[in-house]
Amino acid sequence: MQDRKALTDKQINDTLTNSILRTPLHWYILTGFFAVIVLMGFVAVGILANRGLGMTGMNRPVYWGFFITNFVFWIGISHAGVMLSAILRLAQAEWRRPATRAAEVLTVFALGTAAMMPIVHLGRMWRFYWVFPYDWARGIWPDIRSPLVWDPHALSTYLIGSSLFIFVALIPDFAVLRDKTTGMAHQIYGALSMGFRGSVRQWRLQAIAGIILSALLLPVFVSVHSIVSWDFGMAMAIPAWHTTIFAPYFVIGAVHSGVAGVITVLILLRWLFRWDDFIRREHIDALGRLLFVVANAWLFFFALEFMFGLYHQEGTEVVVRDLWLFQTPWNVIFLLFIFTGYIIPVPMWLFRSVRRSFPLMLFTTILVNIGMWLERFLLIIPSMGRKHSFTFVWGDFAPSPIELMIVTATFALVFMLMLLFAKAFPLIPIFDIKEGNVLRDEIQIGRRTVQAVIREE
Amino acid sequence: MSRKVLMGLYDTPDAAADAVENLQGASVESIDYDILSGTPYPEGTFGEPPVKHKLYVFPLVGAAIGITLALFEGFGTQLAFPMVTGGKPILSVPPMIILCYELTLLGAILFTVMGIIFESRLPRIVRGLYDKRITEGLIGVVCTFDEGRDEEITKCLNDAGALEVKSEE
Amino acid sequence: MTMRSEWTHKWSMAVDIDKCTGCQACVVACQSENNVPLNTEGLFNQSRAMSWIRIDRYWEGEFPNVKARFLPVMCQHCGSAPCEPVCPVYATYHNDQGMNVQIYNRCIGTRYCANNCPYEVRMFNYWQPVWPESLRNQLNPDVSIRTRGVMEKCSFCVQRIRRAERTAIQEGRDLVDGEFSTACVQACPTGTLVFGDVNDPDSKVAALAHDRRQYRLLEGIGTEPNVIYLKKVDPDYENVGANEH
Amino acid sequence: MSTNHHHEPNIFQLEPVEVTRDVIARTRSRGSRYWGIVGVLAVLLVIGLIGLGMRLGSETTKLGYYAATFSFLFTTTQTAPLVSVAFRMTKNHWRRPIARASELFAVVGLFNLLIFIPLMIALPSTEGRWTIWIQAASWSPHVFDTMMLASLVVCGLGLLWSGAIPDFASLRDKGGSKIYSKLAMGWQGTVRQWKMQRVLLSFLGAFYFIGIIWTHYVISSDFSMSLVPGWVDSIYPTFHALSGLQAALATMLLTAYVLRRFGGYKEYIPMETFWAMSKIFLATSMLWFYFWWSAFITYWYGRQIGEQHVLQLINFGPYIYAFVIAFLFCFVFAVFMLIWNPIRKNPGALASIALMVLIGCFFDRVRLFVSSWSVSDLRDQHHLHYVPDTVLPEAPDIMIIVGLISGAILVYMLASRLIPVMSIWEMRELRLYQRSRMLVRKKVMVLGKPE
Repeated sequence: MQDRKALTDKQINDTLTNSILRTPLHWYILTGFFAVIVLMGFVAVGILANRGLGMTGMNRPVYWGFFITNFVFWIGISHAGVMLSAILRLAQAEWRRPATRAAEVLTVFALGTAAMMPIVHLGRMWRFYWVFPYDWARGIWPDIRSPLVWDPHALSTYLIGSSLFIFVALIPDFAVLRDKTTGMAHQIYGALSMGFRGSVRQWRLQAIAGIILSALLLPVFVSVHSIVSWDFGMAMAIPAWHTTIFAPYFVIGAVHSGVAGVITVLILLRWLFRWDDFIRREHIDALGRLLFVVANAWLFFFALEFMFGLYHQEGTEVVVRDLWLFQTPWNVIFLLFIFTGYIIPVPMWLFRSVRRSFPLMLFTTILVNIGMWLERFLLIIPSMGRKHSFTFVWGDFAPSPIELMIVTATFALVFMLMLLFAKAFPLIPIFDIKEGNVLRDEIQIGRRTVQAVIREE
Repeated sequence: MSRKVLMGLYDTPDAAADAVENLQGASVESIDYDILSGTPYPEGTFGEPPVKHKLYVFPLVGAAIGITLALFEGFGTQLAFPMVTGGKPILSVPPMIILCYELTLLGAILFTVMGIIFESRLPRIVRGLYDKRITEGLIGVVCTFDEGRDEEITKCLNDAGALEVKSEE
Repeated sequence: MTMRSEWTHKWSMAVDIDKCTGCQACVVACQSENNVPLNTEGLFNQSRAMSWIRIDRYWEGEFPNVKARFLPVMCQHCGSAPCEPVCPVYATYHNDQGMNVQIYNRCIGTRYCANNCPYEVRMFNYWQPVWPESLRNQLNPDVSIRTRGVMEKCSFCVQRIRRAERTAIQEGRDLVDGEFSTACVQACPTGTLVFGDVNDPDSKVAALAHDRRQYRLLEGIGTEPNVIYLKKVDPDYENVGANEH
Repeated sequence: MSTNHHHEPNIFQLEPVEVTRDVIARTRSRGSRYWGIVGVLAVLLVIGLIGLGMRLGSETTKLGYYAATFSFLFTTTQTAPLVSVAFRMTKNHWRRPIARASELFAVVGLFNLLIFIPLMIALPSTEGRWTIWIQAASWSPHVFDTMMLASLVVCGLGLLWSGAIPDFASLRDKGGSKIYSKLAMGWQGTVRQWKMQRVLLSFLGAFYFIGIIWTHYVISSDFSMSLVPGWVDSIYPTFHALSGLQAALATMLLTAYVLRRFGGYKEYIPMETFWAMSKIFLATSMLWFYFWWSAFITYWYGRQIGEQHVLQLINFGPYIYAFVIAFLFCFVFAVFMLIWNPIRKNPGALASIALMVLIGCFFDRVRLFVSSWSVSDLRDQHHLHYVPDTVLPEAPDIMIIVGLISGAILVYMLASRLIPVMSIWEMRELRLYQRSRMLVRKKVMVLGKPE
């Protein structure tokens, strides 16, 4: 039932470091390809900085456009990492082991990319640092009543926290690399591993560190997307935004798209680095089950958001719902979103055969993220075009090539960073896999052998 | 008197555990021996005493520092610029709660990480007795002892079936 | 700033819908007074045209007896303005004369204030403003030209207020109601717009503020606007003015 | 020498035969203390019903406490089976000792349904006010809410029954009354029967899960939110359900403690069960604040007139005391006690925290329901123009609160006389998957994880 084979520690080391020590050719091809797109993206940003936001499709009253949508989307993706590794670690779920680090790294890179979006989106992007609390040069502090000040605080907390989370878990793997490499690389990994040699005390603290940091990062993870959602929820002038459910709704949406993103990444890595023995069917099966639950929870919140939009029975919120359902092109986008985000993938996950098939999971999870991108677009954009009852100044939005270029580039950027990381560090936690092998066991019940796990508690 | 270090290398946990048992039999203090492995075994697998540490203190200290900074920022910035925005009170509490929340957790996380590095006695400039094969599955039992007990300790390590007993020079 | 009156000024404006003919004179006057960039056809197509005061035109009734309703809308200088607290850098705040002021140099262009303005009266400089050579000398030296990437909006012609205050202080007297007014008020041929100090008990605005026709835009959302609207008087219709909000 | 300073894995020791004999014996023999408590509760119930009778005539503004009590009972008792359902879905072994105890609360659902009917009749029509039943007829809340609650109760009973068939069979074979052979429906424990039972359990569980969430949704919005004009709080139903889950965990912690302490099920309910529950209990206590805050910050920031009044009404205005108690008990105290591992491993402490949370939950319901029922003029208002005064409980209200709550406990106790409160087959199954072995020098527990 479970296609796992016993591997020696040496084999594990060799396979899991082949992304670093025996980099396949297509790694270079892919990285180069993404690098080009990223470069084009930076050119686009340059044009934007040079010519001004007139280059975008934004207008009055739609003052926020693709950039903010993309910002929310990447924040969403960044929520998988901590969600998976922290919750599953606390829940002692064995199948988390190969997935955790890839997820956390995805978190960090997605978060960094997301953080660029609001900066690019600023009218004077070279002044972005004014939202941070410091007093030089201007003799003025930020107004902490603004959600746009809460945002940098939350984002930087999350970014720093999750980066350190990864670093701590990397120390033992640095040691492995130190022992496998020579010369320059040996020196660098040696310095990074800080002389780790796997003593009882060091391993014990690794274990505790995992638990404490998970417990500390979970509240941050919840708060970050809530605060992002309050960028919209606080705006009482836009009734469709000013609803109390936004915080948990955004969080659950983030988890939905994030976990899907992790599955996508894992399947791609498996294909890229031949990690078939580590990323196995039972892993994406378990992730698929989790995703099924998350997706339905998300649907519940979506339903609430939608129904309470109609609760007034009048006014601009209903206008926005009308836009979603009946006005082209919005209704097309809406259908696309609801089909790709829920109706097509989620019922498929009901079938074990689908959850255990890599191509199908790749397909469905990519669908989910298309859907969730569109969901953010629909939540944010039309509401601005249909503000209060001054129909005279209602408006619409169409993206410009520059915006499309930058949004595309963010995707390339995240993939490129993931690949670069894989070149330098193991994307699957080596010591975690080894620990899994130690804790794995089997028990006989009559004629049947049941997979079992050793509990330390 | 000076102290010497020996390390026995074993290919199975049981052998390593035997070595530890021998050392304990030879009344070697638990601070004088250590087990090096490439895999985190559950605490007490080799019959070693549980690790004592003060890691739980660090996050609390960090949290305290974080919330202090947050309160400072919250009160400070609002009182430094007593400007009315949106008819909200000059000293608005809810935003301060959000800042406190974030900075408290940030402080806690930073200090936890420092605590982990400190408590696991890192960074080690001199790594001491070690073998590259440990990350490939071998288990090392390191023992520090006073001058003159060499053969006794070597015996303890060898009886457990050490593949090799290394000393540092 | 020394204040010789026993009350602090609270600048306010009254808009009598009944008198408005939708002639757009106020719009043009504001444009030239406040160095608002020219609205070319292209800008209109991008729907990025800027006017600190605009005249909404709503059609009422069915053809043939259809009526055009004109509603001049400028910044309402709200008492509790949604646009203010969302600015991360204090680029807009409420000053002690009841005005909602915009500080261009502080603005970093998050455009959150514009999103959170229910009246849609905040303008964003998507492009660097340019004027044809012939108009270079027409620009008002009292008003700074906004660079691209910052918000701007109706300032109640604050430069005129300050000038009037300075002269009053030099001549050692109080400000007299109607001794100065904003560009739009000056240009309004029908006297739709009235500007003044509502805290001054015998000012025209103070009187209109208690007129039985008076109402505020979107009163329900509690922004406490500082601009008073006076209902249309229309024999054909009951409760006129309801369509504006 | 080494293992003695690491704590031993405690593994369920009893032989299958002993389990059956022991549990059945405990179910049948009840001491005088049990009957004494039952008697007291019965009296209190009667008093409560009298109070209810006194209340029925009076106008809606006086029914707040009755509504609050119903909501509290619905929240605590009817959400309790969720604990068993949820952790059966996630295949957690620690749930087995309390699975039956939590499903048994489905019986209390019948009681809730009965006391719900007069409330439903008293609910004002939706004419001229906003509800979730946007364009539907004015009687829609009454009919649909009753239907949902009824179907939830039926589903819960089904869940209880299907979870207890094997035990009914053992009771039947141990010479129990005829009723057990009826309930067991000729169960023989064939492979097919076990498979079917597992499927049935998972289906009913899923239905119950969805059902309880949507019932929370309609109850919370129809019986409190839509009574206040201009209160549009899209997170409120979720808050209601979430605090329901918190209260359910509290209920189960308390029940587990009582069973362990007084029911003589000490060796059945291990520390792991308490510990595992306490972690989720902590999470829900944090989420309590999170959901409350999401609503609060939006209204506080929006500053619209209606919003400010609602904020006053349910939080800081006439019911500030109830709010403060709820806030402290359900969030502040709960969280700052539960973050400590020693407390989370001490059943006594957990039980007292659970009790505290339940009290907090009751005051939470008071601040939400009494306040909303005290708003009198609903018709055609789109904003709450004023904040009504505090409605203090009068004699009948006290009688209702005490009586109905003790009624619920009474029903549970009587049910536990008929149906074993400890699931025999789950405990027997647990023995299959728990093994103890040596890992080198450490005694460890091996847990079977069947796919």
